[in-house]
Amino acid sequence: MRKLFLKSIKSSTRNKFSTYIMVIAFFSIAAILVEAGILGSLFKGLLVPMCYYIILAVSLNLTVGILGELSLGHAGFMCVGAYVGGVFSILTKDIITSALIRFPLALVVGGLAAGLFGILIGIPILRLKGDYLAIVTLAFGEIIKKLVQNIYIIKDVTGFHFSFATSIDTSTIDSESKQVILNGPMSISGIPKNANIVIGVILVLITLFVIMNLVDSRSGRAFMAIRDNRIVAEGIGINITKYKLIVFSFSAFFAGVAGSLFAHFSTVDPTKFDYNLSILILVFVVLGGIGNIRGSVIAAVILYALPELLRSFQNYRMLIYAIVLIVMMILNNNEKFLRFKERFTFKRLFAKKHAKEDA
Amino acid sequence: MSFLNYLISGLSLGSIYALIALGYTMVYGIAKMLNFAHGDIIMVGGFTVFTAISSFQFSPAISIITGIIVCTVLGVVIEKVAYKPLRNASSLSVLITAIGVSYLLQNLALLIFGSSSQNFSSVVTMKPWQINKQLVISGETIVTIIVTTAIMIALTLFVNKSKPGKAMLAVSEDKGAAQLMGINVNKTISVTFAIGSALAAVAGILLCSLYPQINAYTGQMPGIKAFIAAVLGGIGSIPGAMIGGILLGIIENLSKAYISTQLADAISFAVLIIVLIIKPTGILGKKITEKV
Amino acid sequence: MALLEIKDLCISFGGLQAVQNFSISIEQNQLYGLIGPNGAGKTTVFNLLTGVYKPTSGSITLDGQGISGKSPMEINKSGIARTYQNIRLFSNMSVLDNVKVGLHNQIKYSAFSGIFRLPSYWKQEKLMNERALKLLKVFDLEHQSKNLSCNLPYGKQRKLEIVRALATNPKLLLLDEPAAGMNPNETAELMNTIKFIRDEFNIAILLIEHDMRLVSGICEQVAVLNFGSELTHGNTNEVLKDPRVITAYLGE
Amino acid sequence: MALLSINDIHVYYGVIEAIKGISFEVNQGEIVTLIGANGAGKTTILHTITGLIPPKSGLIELEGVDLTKTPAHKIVSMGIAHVPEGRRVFQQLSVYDNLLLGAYTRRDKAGINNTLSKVYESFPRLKERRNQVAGTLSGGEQQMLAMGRALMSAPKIMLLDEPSMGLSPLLVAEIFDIIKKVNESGVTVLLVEQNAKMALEIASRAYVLETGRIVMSGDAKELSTNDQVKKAYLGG
Amino acid sequence: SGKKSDALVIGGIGPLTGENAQYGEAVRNGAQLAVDEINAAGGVGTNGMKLELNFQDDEGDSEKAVNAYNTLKDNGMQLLMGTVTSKPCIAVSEYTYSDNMFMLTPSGSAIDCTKYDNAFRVCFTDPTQGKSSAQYIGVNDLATKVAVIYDSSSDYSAGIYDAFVAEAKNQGIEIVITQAFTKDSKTDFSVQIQKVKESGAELVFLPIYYNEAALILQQASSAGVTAKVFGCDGLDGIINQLAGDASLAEGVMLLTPFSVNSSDETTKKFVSAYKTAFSNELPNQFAADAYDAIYAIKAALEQAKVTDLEIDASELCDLLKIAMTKINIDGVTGEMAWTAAGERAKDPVPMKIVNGTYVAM
Ligand SMILES: Nc1ncnc2c1ncn2[C@@H]1O[C@H](COP(=O)(O)OP(=O)(O)OP(=O)(O)O)[C@@H](O)[C@H]1O
Ligand SMILES: Nc1ncnc2c1ncn2[C@@H]1O[C@H](COP(=O)(O)OP(=O)(O)OP(=O)(O)O)[C@@H](O)[C@H]1O
Ligand SMILES: [Mg+2]
Ligand SMILES: [Mg+2]
Repeated sequence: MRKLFLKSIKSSTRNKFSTYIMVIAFFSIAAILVEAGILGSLFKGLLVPMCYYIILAVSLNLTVGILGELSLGHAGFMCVGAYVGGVFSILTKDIITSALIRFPLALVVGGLAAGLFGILIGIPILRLKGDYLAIVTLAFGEIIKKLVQNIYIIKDVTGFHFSFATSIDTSTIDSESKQVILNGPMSISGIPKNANIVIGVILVLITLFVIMNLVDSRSGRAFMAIRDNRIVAEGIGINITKYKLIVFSFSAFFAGVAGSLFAHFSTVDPTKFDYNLSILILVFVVLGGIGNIRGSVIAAVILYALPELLRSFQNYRMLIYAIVLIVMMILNNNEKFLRFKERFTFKRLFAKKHAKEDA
Repeated sequence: MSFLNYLISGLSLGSIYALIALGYTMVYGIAKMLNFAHGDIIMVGGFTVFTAISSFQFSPAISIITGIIVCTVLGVVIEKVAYKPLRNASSLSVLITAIGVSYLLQNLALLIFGSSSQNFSSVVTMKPWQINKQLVISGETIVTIIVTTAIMIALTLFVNKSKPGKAMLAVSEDKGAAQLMGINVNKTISVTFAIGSALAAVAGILLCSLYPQINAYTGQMPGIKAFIAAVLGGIGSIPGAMIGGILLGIIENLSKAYISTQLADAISFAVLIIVLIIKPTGILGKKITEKV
Repeated sequence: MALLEIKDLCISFGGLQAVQNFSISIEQNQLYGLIGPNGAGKTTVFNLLTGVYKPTSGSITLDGQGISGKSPMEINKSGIARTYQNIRLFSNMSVLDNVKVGLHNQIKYSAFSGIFRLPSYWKQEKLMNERALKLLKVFDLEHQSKNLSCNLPYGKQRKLEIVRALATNPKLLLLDEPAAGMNPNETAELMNTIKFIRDEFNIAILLIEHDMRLVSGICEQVAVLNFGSELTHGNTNEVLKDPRVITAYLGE
Repeated sequence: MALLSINDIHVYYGVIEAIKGISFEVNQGEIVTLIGANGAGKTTILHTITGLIPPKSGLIELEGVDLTKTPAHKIVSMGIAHVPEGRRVFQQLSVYDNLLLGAYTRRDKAGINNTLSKVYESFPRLKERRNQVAGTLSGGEQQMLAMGRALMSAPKIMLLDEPSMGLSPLLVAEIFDIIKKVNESGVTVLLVEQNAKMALEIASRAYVLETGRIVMSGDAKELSTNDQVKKAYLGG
Repeated sequence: SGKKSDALVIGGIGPLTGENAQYGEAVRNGAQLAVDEINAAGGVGTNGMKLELNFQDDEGDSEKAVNAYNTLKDNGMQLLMGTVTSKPCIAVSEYTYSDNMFMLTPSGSAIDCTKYDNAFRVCFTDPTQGKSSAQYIGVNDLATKVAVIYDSSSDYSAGIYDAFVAEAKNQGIEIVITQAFTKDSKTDFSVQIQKVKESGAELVFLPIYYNEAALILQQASSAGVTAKVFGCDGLDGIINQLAGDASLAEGVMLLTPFSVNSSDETTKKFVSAYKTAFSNELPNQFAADAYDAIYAIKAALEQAKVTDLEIDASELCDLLKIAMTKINIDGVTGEMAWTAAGERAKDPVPMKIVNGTYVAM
C-alpha cells in the first residue's frame, strides 16, 4: 500500500518536473539561439508574449479543463491586470525607483485586482451552468473592456482628476505637472517596459507550480469532482460555492498577472481585450488538451508562433492558420491518428523500457 | 414621440438579431454546438446576393434564392467536412472547430472580395410605412419582422409537431438511441445545418439590406449579438430566440437613447447578466430538472 | 433514541403526490429495507433524505438534529451518504481519486498547504491514501485503484459508489438498488459485504431493492411504499408475507 | 436458415478486445438468451448487431443480409428493435413522443395506432403518464417505456438488454410474460439477462459468455440444470 | 541581417486582415504603386538605386505590429514606412527608436506616433484636425450649434473629438449634443441621428471613418436630418461608399489634403495608375498618404545622397532624419515639408463635395 502511494506520488511529481524542465529547456535553448544569432529578432520578440500566453492558457485551463466551466471572459481579467498593474507602475515610478521591487509588486497588484474581479464575477453567476455561464463570462469581459475605454484620469499638483465617459477638460489642469494616466480609448501610455524573458519564465514556472500543485491536491480533486458530477459532489459534502470561487479567483489572478506582464511589455489597447482574445486563449486550451496543463503550455507556444511563421504565405497566412486549426482539431479527435501519434511519444518508449525491466 | 421612434428602431435592429438568433438556436438546440461560424454564413449569404446582383445582374428574387441555396449547401458541406469527424468529441472541440471555420470564411471572403466594404443595394422594394409625420418604419424593417415571425412559427411547428422535427429532438438528446429508432443521425444533423444556414442566408440578406454595406467581417458582431440574444431568450428555445433578439435590440437602443451611447453595449450585457441571474436558463429556457 | 426519524414526509410534483405522509424510524446499526412497486416513490424518499428535493411538508431528524430543508452538502456532513439508482461516478477520475473525494471532509488540509506542499499535505495525503485503499479492499477493488472509474464493469462501478459513500464516514448509508444488474452470485456476495459494512463501520443502512433474496436475506425491517404512501412496515419476514404486499408488489 | 447469424465477430474498445471471436445464431420464432457475468461482453454484442459499434471483423447477417455493411439507422427498418442497457429513453420528450419515435420507420398510421394501444394495454402506467416528460419517470417506468418504444417498431426480432433490471418482482414476472407473448405473436427474441433463472425458463436456447468468448451453449432447459451454470449464474 | 535583395528594403506594417484591413490594404497598394513607379523610372538617386517594399500584416494589433517589425528586421529592412494605425504605430516606434530605424508613418495620427526624432508622418495629427475643424467652422461661420457623432472606442476619433471640443469654445461654437458609438455597434445609428435631429444642430461634426459615416448619411437622410456635415480625413472615400446614392454626400465638408477628383496633374496620374493597378478601385486618403510617403522617402534619400544599397539601417536613419527636414516636394496630398518634430509644416485645408466631386473651399 505504501509502495503504491509512493509510486503515485512519484509519477505525478515526475510529470510536474518534466513540465518545469520542458519550459526551462525551451526558453534557455531559444535564448541561446537568439543570442547566437541563429534565431532572429522575430523569435526573440515572441518569447515574452509566449510567457504571458502560457500563463493565460494554463490559468484558463483551470476553469475550463479542471472545473469544467466554459469561460469566454478571460481577456477581461487580463485587462484588469494590465490596467491596474500598469497604473500602479506609473504612479509609483517616482516612489519606488527600483524596477526590481516595483515590477514584481505591479505584477502582484495586477493579479490581485483581477482575482478580486474573479470573485466578484463568480458570486452572482454560481447558479449558472454550461453555455449560460459562458455567455455571462463573455458579457463580463466585454463590460470590463467598455468600462476601461471610458475612464480618464489625470494627475497634477492639485491631485487626481477623474472622469467617466467624457474626457477631462484640460483647461482646469496644471499643464506643468500634468500626467495623463488613463485616457479613455487612448488608454495608458508610459508604462515602464520592465518585462523580460527571465521574469516571464519565472512567472510561468510560478504559475505552473501553483496550479499544478493545486490541481494535484485535495482542492483539485474537489474541482474535478464538481466537473464530473455536480450533484454527487454536493452529496458527498463538497462545498461547491467555495471551490468554484477558489477556481475563479486563481484563474483570474493569474490572468491578471499575465495582463500586468503584458502591460509592461507591449502597448495597452482596450480593444485588444475582447472576446476574440478570450477565444484565442480557449483555442490554446482546447488544442492543448482540456485539463492537460502541459498541453496548454505547448499549444500556447506553437499556436502563438504559428501565424508569425506563416508570414511568408503573405495574403494566405490567416487562411492557412484557419485551416491548420481545423485540421489539428479533427486529427486530435481521430482515433487512428491518436494511435499513430502514441506510437511516437516518449511515454510509450519509456513504458516499453519499463515493461522489459519489470519482466 | 421620440420614445416611439427609439422603440421602432430598436424593434428593427432587434428583429435582425432575432432572425440570426433563430438560426443559432436551431443549430444549438439540435446539434448541441455553438456554431460560431453562423455569423460568417450570414456574410456569405450577403456576398452571394451582392455578387449575383452586381456581377451577374440577376433579379433580386433570383439572387435571394441563389443566396439561400449557396448558404444551405455551404452549411451542409461545412458540417460534413469540419463537424462530422468530431461527432464523438467534446463540445469544446467542436466549438473551436467552428471558430476555425469562422476564420476560414472571413479570410476567404477577404481574399475574394477584398477588404473594403462593398455597397449592397437593398433587395426590399417595399415602401416605408409612414405612421405620421414623425414615425416612419422602413420597408426593410417591416419585411424583417414579418419574415422573422413567420420563420419562428414555422420552425416551432416543424420541430415540435413534424416527424423529422421530433427526430431532431431525439438526435439532440441521444444519438445512439436515436439510431436505434431508425433515425439517420447524420442526415438529421445535415438537415439541421441546412435549415440553420438557409436562415443565416435570409438574415444576411436582410441585414445587408437594412445596413447596406458588406465586408468580410459583416457577420461577426451581429453573430455575437444574436448569440447573446439566443441565450437571453433561452438557448434552444425557438420563440425564446425571437423574444431575446427583439428585446436585445430594444434594450440596446433605449440605453443609447436614455443612458449612454458609449455604454449601450455594456448596458445590454448587464441586462443579460441580470436576467440570467434571475432566470438561469434565459427567458423561455426550460429548466432542466435532472432526476437523480 | 432512533438514529433517523422521518415524520409525515410529503412531496408532490405538479399534481403528482409522489410521497405522502411517509414516516419511519431507523435505529442505530439497523439494516432497513425500502421496497415497493416501480414509481412508488422510493428514490424520491432518498432524494428527500439527502436534500436533493425539499419536502413540501414533514420532518426528518438524524440523531436528534432536524435536517429537512438543508442542502445536500450539509446533510452529508451531518451523516447521510448515498448511492444512486443510475450509477454516478466521477467518471474521468481514477478509482482511488473517487474514494479520496469521498474522504474530502474526513481528512483535511488547506489549499495553501496543497500548493506549497507543506508537511500537512504529505501527512494527510498519506493518511488519505491509506484510508482509501483500505476501503477499496473491502470490495476487492484495490488493484484497480489507478484505473479510470468509467472503465470498470458495471458491477464494480456499483461497488465503487458504495465505497465512495462510505468514505464520507456516514452514520446512515442509503443504497438505491445496489444489486441491480448483478447476477445471483454477485448478489450473494454483495449481501455479505453489506452486512460486513454495517458491522465493521457500525452504521445503519437503508436500502431500496427489488431483489427479494437480498431484502429477506439481510434486512431486519422493511417498509413498503405504494403510490407514495406507506403500505406497511415491520419485521421483514412478516411484511413479505403480508397479502397486501404480495398483491401490490411481489406477485405470486 | 437462421434469422440472425453472427459469425466470428471481434470487437475492440480502443486496444482492448471485448469480443474475441463469437459466433451464434438465432432462428425464426426462438427466444435465445445470452448469459454471463458483469463485463462478459453481452451488451457489446447487442450494440454490434445494431451497428452502434462496428466490429473489427466478422459477419452479422439478418435473413442473409450483411448488417456490418448496413448503416445503423437502416437496421431498424430491416426489423430489429433494441432495448438498450440503461434504457436510454429520450429524457426531455414526453412518453407519447418516445413511443412515436419507436415507430419512426413505419408509415402505416393505422398500424402504428394499433400497436400503440397494444403497448398501452401491456403497460397501463405508460398510458396514464403519456404526457409526462420521460426523464422524470421512475427507473422502472423508464424500463417499461424502453420496452414499449421497441415494440412500436413492430420488429421481426427484438434484442433485450437486461429488461428486468430495476423492476419490481411483480413486474419482472410481467415483463417475462410480455416477452413470451411478444414471442408467441411471432417476434424472435434475443435476450440478455442477469436474471438467468427466469431467462432460461422462457428461452429455448442459451449461450454462456465469459470474457468475450462463448464457453457453453445449448438447450436452455439443459443448461439450467448444468452444474457449472447453476453454480456460476443461478446462485448455486 | 538577412538581406537578400538588390534593392533598398522598405518595410511596411499595417492591418491586412481584421476589421481594419481596408486601411492597411490601401496603404500597401499606394506604397507599392509608388515603389513600382520609382523603379520603372530608373530608381533613386544618381546610381538608380531600386526600392523594394516588404509589407507585413499586423491585424491592427500593437503586439502583432511589433512581431511584424521584427520579421521585417530579420528580412533586412532598412527603413520603415508605417505603421498604418496609431496604437501599433506607437508600439513600434518604441522599437524603431531603440534600434535607430527611420520611420515614416503614412497615417498614424496620434500625437505619440512621432514622439521620437526618428519618426515622421505624412498625415495630420488628430488634435490638429480637431482644432482646424473647429477653427474653420468658427472662422467661416458655418454654424454655431454643432452636434458631434464620434467613435468613442477609437483613439483616432476620440483624439480629434477632444481637440475639437477644446477649440470650439474659443470659436464660440456651442456643441449642442454629443453622441458616441463604439466598434461593437456601428451599423445602427438611428438613436444618435434622432437625438441630433432633436437637438436643432445646424451642423454635424463627424470625426470618423467613411464606412460608418456613409451609414450615418443614409440613415440621416431617411430620418429627414438636414444639418450640414463636416468631417476629417477619415471621411475621404465616402463618395465611393455611397455609390448607390452619391447625392447623400452632397455638401459634405471634410478636411482632406487629398481628393480623387483633383485636377492636379500628379493626382490625376496617381488616380489613374492606381485604378489600373488595383482592379478599378479608387484610391483613398490612406493610399494617397502611403504613395506620398514613398516619394518623400525617395526625396529624402536623394537629399541625403544615399547610394549604398547595403547601407546600415541606423546609419541611414541618421542621414534621413536630417534630410527629411530639408526636402520640399509636391505630392498628391499637397505640398510636403517637415519640421524636425516629424510633422507636416502645413495645416490641413477643407474640401466640399459638390456634384459628387471634391472641390476645394
Ligand atoms: N422531478 C420529478 N418530476 C415529476 N415527477 C417525478 C419527479 N421525480 C419523480 N417523479 C415521479 O414520482 C414517482 C416516484 O418516483 P421514484 O423515482 O421515487 O420511484 P421509485 O419508487 O424509485 O421507482 P423505481 O423502483 O422504478 O425506481 C414516479 O411516478 C415518478 O414519475
Ligand atoms: N466504452 C467502453 N470503453 C472501454 N471498454 C468498455 C467500454 N464498454 C465496455 N467496455 C468493456 O468491455 C467489456 C464488455 O463490456 P459489456 O458492457 O459488453 O459487458 P456486459 O456483459 O454487458 O456486462 P454487464 O452485465 O455488466 O452489463 C468489459 O470489460 C467492459 O469493461
Ligand atoms: Mg427508484
Ligand atoms: Mg451489459
